[in-house]
Amino acid sequence: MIEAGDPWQLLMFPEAASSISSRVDHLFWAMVVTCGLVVLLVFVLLLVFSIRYRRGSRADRTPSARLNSNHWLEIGWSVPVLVGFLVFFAWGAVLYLDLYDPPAPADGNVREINVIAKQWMWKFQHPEGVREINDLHLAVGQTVRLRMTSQDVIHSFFVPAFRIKQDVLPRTYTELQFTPTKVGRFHLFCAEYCGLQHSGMTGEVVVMSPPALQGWLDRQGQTRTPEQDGARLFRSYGCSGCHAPDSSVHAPNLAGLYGKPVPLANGTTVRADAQYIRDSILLPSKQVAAGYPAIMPSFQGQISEADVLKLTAYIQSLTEQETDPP
Amino acid sequence: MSALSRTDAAEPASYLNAGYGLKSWLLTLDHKRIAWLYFISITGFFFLGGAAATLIRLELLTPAGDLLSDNAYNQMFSLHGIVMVWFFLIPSIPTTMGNFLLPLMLGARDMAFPRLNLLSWYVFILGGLFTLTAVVAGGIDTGWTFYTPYSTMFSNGAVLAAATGVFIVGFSSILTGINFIVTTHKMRAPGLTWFRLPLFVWAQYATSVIMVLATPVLSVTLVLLGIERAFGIGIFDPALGGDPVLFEHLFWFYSHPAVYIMLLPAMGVVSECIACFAHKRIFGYKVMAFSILAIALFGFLVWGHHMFVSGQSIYAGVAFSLLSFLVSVPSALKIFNWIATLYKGQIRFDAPMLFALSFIGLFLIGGLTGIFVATLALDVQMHDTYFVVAHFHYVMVGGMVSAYMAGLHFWWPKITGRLYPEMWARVSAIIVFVGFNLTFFPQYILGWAGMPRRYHAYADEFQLLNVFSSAGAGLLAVGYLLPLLYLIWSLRYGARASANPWDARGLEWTVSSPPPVHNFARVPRVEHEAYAYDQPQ
Amino acid sequence: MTDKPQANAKDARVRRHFFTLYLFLLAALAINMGSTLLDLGVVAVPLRLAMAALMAASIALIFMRLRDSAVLVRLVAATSLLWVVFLFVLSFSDYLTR
Amino acid sequence: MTSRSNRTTVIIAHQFESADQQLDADLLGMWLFLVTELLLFSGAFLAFSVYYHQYSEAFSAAAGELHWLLAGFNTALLLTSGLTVALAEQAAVENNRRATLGLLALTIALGLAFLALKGYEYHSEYRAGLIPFLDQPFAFDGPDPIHAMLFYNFYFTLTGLHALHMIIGLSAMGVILVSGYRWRDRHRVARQVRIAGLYWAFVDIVWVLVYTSLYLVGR
Repeated sequence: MIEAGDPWQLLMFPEAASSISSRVDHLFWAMVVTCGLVVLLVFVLLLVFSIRYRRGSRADRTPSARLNSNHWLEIGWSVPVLVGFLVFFAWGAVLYLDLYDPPAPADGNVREINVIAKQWMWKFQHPEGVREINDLHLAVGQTVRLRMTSQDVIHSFFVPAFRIKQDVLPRTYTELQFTPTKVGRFHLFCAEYCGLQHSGMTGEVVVMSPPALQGWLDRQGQTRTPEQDGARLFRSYGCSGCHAPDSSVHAPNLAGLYGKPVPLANGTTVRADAQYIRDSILLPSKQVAAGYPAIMPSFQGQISEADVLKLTAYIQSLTEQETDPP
Repeated sequence: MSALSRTDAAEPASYLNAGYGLKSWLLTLDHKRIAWLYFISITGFFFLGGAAATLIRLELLTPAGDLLSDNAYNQMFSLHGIVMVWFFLIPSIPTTMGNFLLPLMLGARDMAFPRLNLLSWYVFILGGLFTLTAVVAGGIDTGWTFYTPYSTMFSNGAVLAAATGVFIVGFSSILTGINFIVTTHKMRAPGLTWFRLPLFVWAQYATSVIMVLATPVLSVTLVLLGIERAFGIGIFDPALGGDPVLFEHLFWFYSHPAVYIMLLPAMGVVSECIACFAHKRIFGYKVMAFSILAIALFGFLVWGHHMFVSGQSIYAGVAFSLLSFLVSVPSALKIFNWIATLYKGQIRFDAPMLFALSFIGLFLIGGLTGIFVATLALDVQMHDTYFVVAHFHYVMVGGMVSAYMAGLHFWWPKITGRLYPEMWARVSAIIVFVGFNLTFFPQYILGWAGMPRRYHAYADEFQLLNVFSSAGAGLLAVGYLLPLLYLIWSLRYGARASANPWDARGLEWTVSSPPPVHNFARVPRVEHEAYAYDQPQ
Repeated sequence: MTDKPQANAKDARVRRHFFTLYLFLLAALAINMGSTLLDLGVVAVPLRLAMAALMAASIALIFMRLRDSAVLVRLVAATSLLWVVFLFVLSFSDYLTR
Repeated sequence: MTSRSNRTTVIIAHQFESADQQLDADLLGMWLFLVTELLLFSGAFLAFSVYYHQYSEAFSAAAGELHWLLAGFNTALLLTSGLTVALAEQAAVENNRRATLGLLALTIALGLAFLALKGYEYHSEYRAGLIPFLDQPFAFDGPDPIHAMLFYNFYFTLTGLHALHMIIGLSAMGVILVSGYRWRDRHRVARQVRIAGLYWAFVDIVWVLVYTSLYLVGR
C-alpha cells in the first residue's frame, strides 16, 4: 500500500495484484488515451473556431452550400466513433465474463472460502476451519472462490488492488473467483452503503507465499474443519434421524447429492448447489424433491448462516460410498 | 420583487406590475409568475443542498471522521442527494425557464392548464415540507437511492417522511410534464410547425415525455417501500423470499431516465445560446431534434448499468452495457453539431456563451467517463467509488448547472426587464469553471484508486486528492454565490433591457421585456424557419 | 325547460356497440372463470392472460372510444403499452438468465 | 326547478382559441394521466410477476384460498358499471339530462356495491387469519406458508391500490352528479362525464387484470 506521505499520492494508481488486474488496466488506459484524444480534438476545435470566428474578425465567412446541415459530415464523425467505442464494449464484456463466469483454473484446485458479511464486519471461514474477522490470508498464485452471503443488508466485497467487486445479498449466495498474483497487504472495502459504520467495514487481504500461509494456518491452532463441524451439527439438529440410510423415514439420501441434478415435485429439475441445500434447510417447501412428501420442518431462525455453511460443507463431503458420518 | 419596481416611475405595464401583494403571487395563474414561484423555491433548495455538500467536503479534508459523526455524515450525503436530485436538478430548467418561455416561444397566451400549473407548484412545496420534516425528525440516512433492506428494516431515520416527500414531489413532475406536452401539441401559433420550433421547446417536450413515463414507476416503488416499512407488508423482505435486486430494478427504471430529465433541458438551453451568440443557424437542426427524442427513448433501456455487480445476471449486464453505449451516440452527435454551429459564426463571449462553452467541455468529459462506467470490466472497479461520483457531477453540475446558469443569464433581461452586470457574470463563469474542475477531477483519480463513495473516514493515502477537491468546492461555492448577489442587485439597479438585447431570434424576443400579462396582443403568425439568424429580425 | 335531447342514428349505433361489448365482456369473464375448472395444463396461464388482455383492449377501444379518437391519443396509448413492454422485457432479461 | 335558458355556447378558457381545441386538450391531458396510472400499476405487476415466476407453486396454493366466485361476481358488477358510465357519457352528448344523471347515479351505486363486497371479502380473509402484516396471526395451512405470505402481501397491495383508485373515481363522479344536477352548462357536464368515464373505464381495465392474475392464473 502507498504510505500517506508518498508523492505518488497525486497520480496514484491502484496496484495490480490479481490475474485480471493487468488486463483491466490495459483496457482502462486504452480508453483514457482514446477519450483524451477526443477531448483534445474538441478543445482545439472550440479554441480555433472561437478565435477565428469571433465577432468583428476578418475571417472568411462566405456561407457554403452545406453550412447549416451536412448529413454526410454528421454520419462521418458519429459512425466511426460508435464503431471504435464498440470495441471497448466487447473488450470489457469479455473481461467481465472471464471474471464472473471463470474457466476452471489450470491446476484445478480452487480454495473455497465462506464469507459472511454482517453489519459492519467481514467473517471468513477457511476450508481448514480457521476463522478470521475483517482480515483474509491468501496464498499467491492460488485461485480462490468466495461463497458470500449477508446476515442483514446488502454489502459489497471490494478489493481495489484485485479489480474485483461483488455485492453480498441477504439470504442468497453470490460467488467471486480470483487469483492473487502479488505478495503484500491490500485494502478490503465494503462498497455498498450498509448503514452507520459502512466506512468502518474495511479490512486487509494479506497475500503470502503458499508455505508461509500453511505456517500461518498451523499457528492458528487445532480447529475442526467445517466438515467435522457439519457432521456434529448433522446429528445435533436431528438431520441424521431422517437422512441417515438406516432411518425408517422416507427422506432423500444425501450421499453424492452435491452438484447432481435433482428432479423436483413440480416436474422441473434443479442442480443441487449450495443455494439449493441452503434453501432446503431453511425453506424446505420451496423446492420439494420428487417422490418425497413435503414433511421436512423449516429450520429458519434456528440454524445460523455460519452453521448452514458448515452443514453444506459436510453434505458436500459425503461421496458415494461413505454414507454414515465419520 | 414587484414592490421594488413600483417606485420606478417610467415602469412599462408588464406581468410584474400587473398585481401586487401576496395574493397576486400565491394565487396567480400566469405561467410567468408561477415560474418566479418555482425560481425562488428551487434557489432555496439549491443552497440547502449546497450547504450539505459544503459540510461533506469539510469532513473529507481529513481521513479520520472528526468533523461529523458517522450518523451525521450519512444524513448529510442523503440530504445532499435527495434535495439536489428531486428539489433542484429535476425541476430547475423545466419549471423556471420552461414555464416562463414555453407559451412565449409557442406564441400562446398561457399553458394549456394554468390551474394545474399552479397546483404543481403547491404539490412541489408540500413534497418539500415532508422532506424537510424528515431532516428535522431524526434525519434520513439511506442515501437518495433508498436501497432495501436497509431502508425498510435497518434504518432508524425518518425514511417514511422522506419517501412520502419524494412521492409527492413526483406528482409535481407529472403535472408539469402533462401540461408541457398538451401545450406543445395543442397551442402552437399558426405557421409554427414542429420543425420551426426552437430546440428549447423540443427539449422541454422530450423531458416532459420522460417525466410522464418514468415518474409513476418511482411512485409505486416508494409506495411499496412505504407500506413495507410502515405496516410490515413484506414486498422486498428477503425473509419472505423478497428480492432487494428487484427494488434496484424498479428504482433505476425511473432514476436513469431521471438523469435525462435533468440533462435534456440543459441541451435545449445550450442550443439556444450557441445559436444566438454565434449568430448563426443551428447546424443540423433536424438531427439535433431527433437526437433529443432518441436520448429520451434510449434512456429507458439502459438502467441495468447501475447493477453490473449487484447480483444481476451477467448476460443481462452485457445487454445493458451494449444499450448504454448506443445511448451515447445522440449525445456525441449533439456536441459535434454545436461545434459545427460555431464554424463561420460571429461569436460573442458574453456570460451565457461562456457558460454554454463550459457546458460543452464539461459535459463531454462527463459523457466520455460515462462510457467508462458503461464498460463492464471497468465498472467492476469503479462502481460505488468516487469515479462514479465524479462522472455524474461532471454531467449534472458541469453540464446541467452550467446550462442553467447560461439560460438564467440569457433570458434574465426578458424575465426581469433588467440587464445583469456583464463583467461580474463573466468572472463568475470563469470561477465556476475553475472551481468545478478543481473539485471533481481529482475524484476521478480517487475513484480509479478505489476510494469508495459514502465513506466519512477513508484510507490515509486518499487524503491529498481530497484536500484538492475540498479546496475546489470552496471556489465553486464562491462561483455560485456571486450570481445570487449581482442578479438580485440587477433587479433594482440593472440597466433597463430592450425587447431583444442579444438580437436573438424567437417569438419570446418579439414581445417587450418583461412581457405583458397576456404575452401577445394578437396571436403571431410564423413564416420563417427556426434560428433565422441569416435574416434580420 | 332544456332543449329536447337530440338522438340520431349515429348515437343509437354507439349505444348498440356498448351493449354488444358488455355482453362480450361478461362472456369472456365466464370463459376465463370456467377455464379454471378444466385442467388445461401449461397453456392455462397464457390463455387466461390473453383473455384478460382482450377484455382490457376492447374496453379501451370501445368504452374509452379509442377507436375513433384523435391519432395523437391513440399514439399516447400505444406508447404507454410499449413502455410497459420495455419494463417487463428488460427486467425479465435479468431474472430469466440468472 | 329553476329553468334558466340553457347556455348553448361553450365557455372557452382564455388561453384557448376554440371549443374543440379545449376539448382535445382536456382529452389528451386525461389520456396522459391514464398513462401514468398504467405505469404505476405495471410497476407493482412487474414485482408480482417476478415473484410468481420464482414461487409459482406457493402462489398457486395461496391463490386457491381466495373467494374467486364472489370476486368473479364482483367483476361482473364492475363491468356493468363500465357500461352504465359509457351510456351516461353518450346520454350527456345527446343532452339527455335525466338519462345522464340516472346512469351516473347507477354507476356510483354499482361501484359502492363492489367496494362493499370487497370489504366483506377482506373481512372473511381477516377472520380466516390470512393477513400476513400488522402482526396478525398468519394461519395458512397450505404448503410453503412463507411464500404464501408474499402472495397475500401482493393480494392486499394490488386490490388495496385498486380500491383507492375506485374511491377517487367514485368521489369524482359524485361531484359531477351534484354540480351537474341543475344542468346549467351541459357542454361542461358532458366534458366532465367524458373525462370521468375514461378514468372509470381505466379502473375497470385494472380490475380485469388484477382479478385474472391474482384469482384465476393461480388456480
